[in-house]
Amino acid sequence: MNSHIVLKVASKVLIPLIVVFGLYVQFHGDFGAGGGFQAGVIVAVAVILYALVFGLEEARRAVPPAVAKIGAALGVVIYAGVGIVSIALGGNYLDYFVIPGGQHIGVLLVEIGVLLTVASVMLLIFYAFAGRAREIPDEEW
Amino acid sequence: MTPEIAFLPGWLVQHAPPLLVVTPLIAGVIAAVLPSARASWGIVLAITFFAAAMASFIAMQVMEVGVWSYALGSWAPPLGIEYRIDGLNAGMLLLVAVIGFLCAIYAPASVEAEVAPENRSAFYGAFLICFAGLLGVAITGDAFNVFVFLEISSISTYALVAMGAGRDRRALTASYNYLIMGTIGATFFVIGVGFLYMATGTLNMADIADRLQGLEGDRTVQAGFAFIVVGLGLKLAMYPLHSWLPNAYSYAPTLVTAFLAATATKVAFYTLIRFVFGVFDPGFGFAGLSMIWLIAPLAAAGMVVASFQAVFQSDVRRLFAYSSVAQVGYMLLGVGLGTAAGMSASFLHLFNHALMKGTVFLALGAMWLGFGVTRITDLRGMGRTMPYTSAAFVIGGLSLVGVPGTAGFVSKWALLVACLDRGWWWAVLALGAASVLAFFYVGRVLEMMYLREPPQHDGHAVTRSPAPLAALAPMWILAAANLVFGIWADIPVRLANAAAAAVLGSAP
Amino acid sequence: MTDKTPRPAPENGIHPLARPFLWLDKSFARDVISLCIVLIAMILLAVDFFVHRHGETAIAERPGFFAIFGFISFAFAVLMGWPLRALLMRGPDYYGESEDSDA
Amino acid sequence: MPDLFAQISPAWALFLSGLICAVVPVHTVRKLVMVLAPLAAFLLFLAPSTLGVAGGVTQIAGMDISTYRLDRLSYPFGLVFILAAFLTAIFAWHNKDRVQDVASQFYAGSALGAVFAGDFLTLFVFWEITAIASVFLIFRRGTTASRNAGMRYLVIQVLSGVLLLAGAVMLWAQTGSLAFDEVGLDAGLAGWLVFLAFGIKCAFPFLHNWLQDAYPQSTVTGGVILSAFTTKMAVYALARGFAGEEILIWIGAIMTLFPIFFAVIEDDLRRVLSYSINNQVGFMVVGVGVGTSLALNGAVAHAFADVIFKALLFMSIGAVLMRTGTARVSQLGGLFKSMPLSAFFCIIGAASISALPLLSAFVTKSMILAAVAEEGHWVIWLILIFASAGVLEHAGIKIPYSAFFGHDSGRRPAEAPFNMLLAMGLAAALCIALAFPWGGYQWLYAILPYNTAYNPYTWDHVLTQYQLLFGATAAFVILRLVNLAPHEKLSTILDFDWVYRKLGYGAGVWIGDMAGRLMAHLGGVARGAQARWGRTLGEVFTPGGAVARALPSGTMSIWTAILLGVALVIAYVAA
Repeated sequence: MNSHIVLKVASKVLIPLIVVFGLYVQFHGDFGAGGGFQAGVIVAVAVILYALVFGLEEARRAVPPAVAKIGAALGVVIYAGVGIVSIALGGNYLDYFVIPGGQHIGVLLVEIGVLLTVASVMLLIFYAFAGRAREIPDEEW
Repeated sequence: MTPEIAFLPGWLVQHAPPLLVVTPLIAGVIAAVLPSARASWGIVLAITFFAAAMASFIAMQVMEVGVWSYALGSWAPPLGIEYRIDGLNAGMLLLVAVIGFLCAIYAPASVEAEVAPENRSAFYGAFLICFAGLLGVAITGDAFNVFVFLEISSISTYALVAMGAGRDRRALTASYNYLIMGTIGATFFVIGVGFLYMATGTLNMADIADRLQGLEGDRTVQAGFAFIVVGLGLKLAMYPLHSWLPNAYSYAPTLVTAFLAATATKVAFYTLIRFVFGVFDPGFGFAGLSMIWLIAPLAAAGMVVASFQAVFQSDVRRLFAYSSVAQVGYMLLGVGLGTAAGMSASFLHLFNHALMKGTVFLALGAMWLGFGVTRITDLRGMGRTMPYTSAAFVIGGLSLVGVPGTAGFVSKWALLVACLDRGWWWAVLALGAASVLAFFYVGRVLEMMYLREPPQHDGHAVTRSPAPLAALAPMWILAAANLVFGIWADIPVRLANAAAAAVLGSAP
Repeated sequence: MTDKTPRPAPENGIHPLARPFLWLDKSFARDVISLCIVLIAMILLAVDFFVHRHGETAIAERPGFFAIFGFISFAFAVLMGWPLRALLMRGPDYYGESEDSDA
Repeated sequence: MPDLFAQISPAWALFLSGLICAVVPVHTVRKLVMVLAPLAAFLLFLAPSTLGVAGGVTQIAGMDISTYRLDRLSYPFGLVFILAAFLTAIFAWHNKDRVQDVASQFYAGSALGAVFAGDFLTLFVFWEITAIASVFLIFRRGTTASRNAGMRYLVIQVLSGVLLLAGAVMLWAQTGSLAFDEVGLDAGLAGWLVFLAFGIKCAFPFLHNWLQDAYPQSTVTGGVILSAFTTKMAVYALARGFAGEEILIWIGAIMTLFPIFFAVIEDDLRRVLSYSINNQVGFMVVGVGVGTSLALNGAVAHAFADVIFKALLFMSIGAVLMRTGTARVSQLGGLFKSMPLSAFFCIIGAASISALPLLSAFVTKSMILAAVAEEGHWVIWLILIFASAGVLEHAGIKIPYSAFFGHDSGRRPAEAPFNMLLAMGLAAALCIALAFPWGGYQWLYAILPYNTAYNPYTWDHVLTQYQLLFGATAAFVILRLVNLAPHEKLSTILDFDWVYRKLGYGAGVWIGDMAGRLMAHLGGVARGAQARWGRTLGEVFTPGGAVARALPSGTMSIWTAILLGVALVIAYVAA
């Protein structure tokens, strides 16, 4: 384990930054390049990097697959829920203008849903594939 | 608003189109993460019932009032995404929703026998998502949205098929093969849509149709047409692009087979009709020629060759999978005719085929549940050991052959008349040949079921063991529909004529 | 199947109603009957030459036509049996399908 | 209310009883229903006050359907079918097989329905039901031979239905009407297809073998039921659609002729009777072909009489088969000692079919002969006279003589059960009643399609008939005396079915073999080279076969690309 000390330190610094960058992309999506999909991938990358450096078990403990599953479902529910809410508020489906706070809030909520789902699904796929390979012993690094 | 649905709350009626798609979608993801499979099934049952009810309301409304356009996010079409329901897809929505509900009734029996316990919630989730995707394809008026929903349904279908691995490991390769082929199809389709966007600058199908007028000679449009037809051809198992289908149908869980056979290819077929007749114009030189030289000959070839293959199968679900390929040929033939009568006949056959294949596959599913048999020779004496299931199967089979008094006859007759109108004798011949072959492959199974003694087991004949009610009820509803629509053909014929009127502006 | 079991009849198998007719089995009786038939046929033939009857076709009005034609036809049909037998008759198992019950 | 009943085809009464039989496990109740159903049908049959009503008219998917047309042509056929259903129900009283009960009710019902069908679609439906229902009467004998014969029978019968449908569709395309009326061969291919469909059920020469193949393999009661309906239904259809079609005269004449020679050497009595069906139907076909009102009257009347006396003959031989287990000449003889009543009824039937004066065929067949002579077809007339003598040979003498008299086989089976005797007695009484000179034949003539002034009982007609019959019998006696008559023996007689049962099979094998060798020579295509046709087909299409093998995705992608290319080329060409 000690052999990767540099990697570990560097990634511990990087991972929060990656997540923050993800959030930046997420919120920037409202008025520039970016959006929930890209942000979701970036956030997932943060966790994947963690898994690569600290091991799959660690990552699974940090973000359990069950949580990721629920996240994936939750994202869809948020997205579709916004649509339902807009119906409840008297607009058409996904009519942002009737949501309090207007279009910004509506789009933001939807994008958060996308982020959640994309990040979770990326992770789930990674877990699924990574779980199949044997652990690489230290000597082979 | 028609008086029949006046008792519903106004918001439900007004927002029925998106709710029809979104509720199964939300419920699907929720069902997927629930810890209890029973609870998931409860959701599935409730939601599919809700969807069936909504679809009937929508269909009634459309029949009474006419086209129903719903602008998502209040963005007026053609800018925003539009859900657009007319005579063509009202029937499709009804079909998918009702079949979905019937399959949901049957689901627990199949799932508990065939799907690994840890996968069951996920199975129900995938089922609902697939259901939502199919409804979405049918309901949307936006070409790209069609692609999205097509993929939603397809991807969940791959998962559903793969879950057959609990029973037979070959489900995994079947699913993988299906995935590859389905993805190629989807890619072709989206490329075609891209071409259309390039040529017209819009994704709204009605709008594309308007703007295509006068662009007949445009190479981009022509390429778009070619890609869309071939892409959808893959999805709907047009001969010879069908090879994913037999494996997928034979190794998927029995529930999935019944559901897919009755809905998935039908929805893809609906999309083909929508594009060929609704977006493009059969009057376009290239479209008309493609129908005569590409679709119709392949349809005829599919009818005959796939029927032949069906005759020689030893696995009974595979047999009926090939029969499905042949039946798709019938429908494509109707499209290939390019006339209103042909389209109407083809739509009618789509509807009726869903009924008969639903019956047949549900019955075969019940037989598998009862005895774990899939080979034709294993069905010996089934008429005695599972009398009700076999009787339903007989009705479905006869309908498939096209015996008068069953739904199959009505649509085959309509197709025959449409061919005669056009003077296509070769098509009539192919129809006849395929029907005779159908008589043989169905007859082979019936002979096994009724004229052979039940197999011996430890020196005793296998005892009677009727299927559970949850399997019998949906099977018999479909079987009864086969008979009812064979005699009172009014409702489906009206739907089909409305469909023809919706895309061609004239009923046959 | 149920309807194939032979059942022995009572009283040596002779049905009471058949008793008055058992003489039919005697060869003498048979010869007499045969003779009578031939005789009747010849009388009928003879009658034809003494009455004038109406016929449907020209040939039918010839005296004795029906009796002679009937005789010839029948004889021809039966005698044709010989060559046809040689030509068409095969063993009972020719098609290899058993007529015994296997159910 | 009477108006309502006048709309319901009597066929439904039989179908209903069939459904009841399907669910009722109690034997007596079932039999009661089967006997009562024809009576109910008869009441329905009497309900319409005028002839020619097209009842049960509906529209299905834009087509006019009429299930109950009762006119002067369908009237006698309907009546005799109801009668036949009644007689056979009595005859089958002892039979405990529920499948046969259901099948026979459906079979009789569909034959009745076909006769009353006013349009081709209805006709087709009932046409096919007769095929499918009747085959169970063959299957239920339960032998390998019966199963195979049943399958062959089914294929041919269904083929007939398919041809009928095809012809009907084409007629519809030509005329826009589905009504089942005069068709005629002038209607081109459509007419010929319908003609062929009728011809199969009518057992035209070379299309006839299903009859001799399947009927002798049927069950005891099944044979009786089968003999009554299918062929007569086809005669009705011919009379309706192709009356006066010249070619039918020749077809009919050949039909009367060739079965005689086969029947002479045939060993199986039920097969003899099947040939005799062929022969009698030939007379009717000639009548239809001549097409004058006298000829059609004769054809219809003969069909009426034939249903009854043929059923009677099948019943008596059926009784023999049931009691002895065989119907082969070589194993029978002398049965009159223990089955005198059956023998008596058999003689009545045999004399009827031979047209002995005072028995039914005498008053019916003579009409056809008179009509043929009237139209000047004297060659045909000679053939028919010859055939009449031939009938005497195989049906009139051979059947009663070889089964009940002749060489004593030593068998002493019990007399037939009461219900069989009752059915035979009723049929025999009808044979006599129909030809009764004072009111009997007049009643029969009154229900025929045309009014007729024909009188069969002229003294010269009776005289000539006796001359013919006794002349022929004299030949029988003399040939027996000089021992020139060939004896029957346990055997198989080849007929046209040999072509598909042996030759076709052999040819298939041979061609497959030759093709295989050729292939081996040409390219050394090793596997499958020796395969027969069937196996080759199988190898192409079975799961592991060339066409049906699950193609790898790569191949499929290539197909996709090819199709895309084709589509693009088409678009290019079109522009």
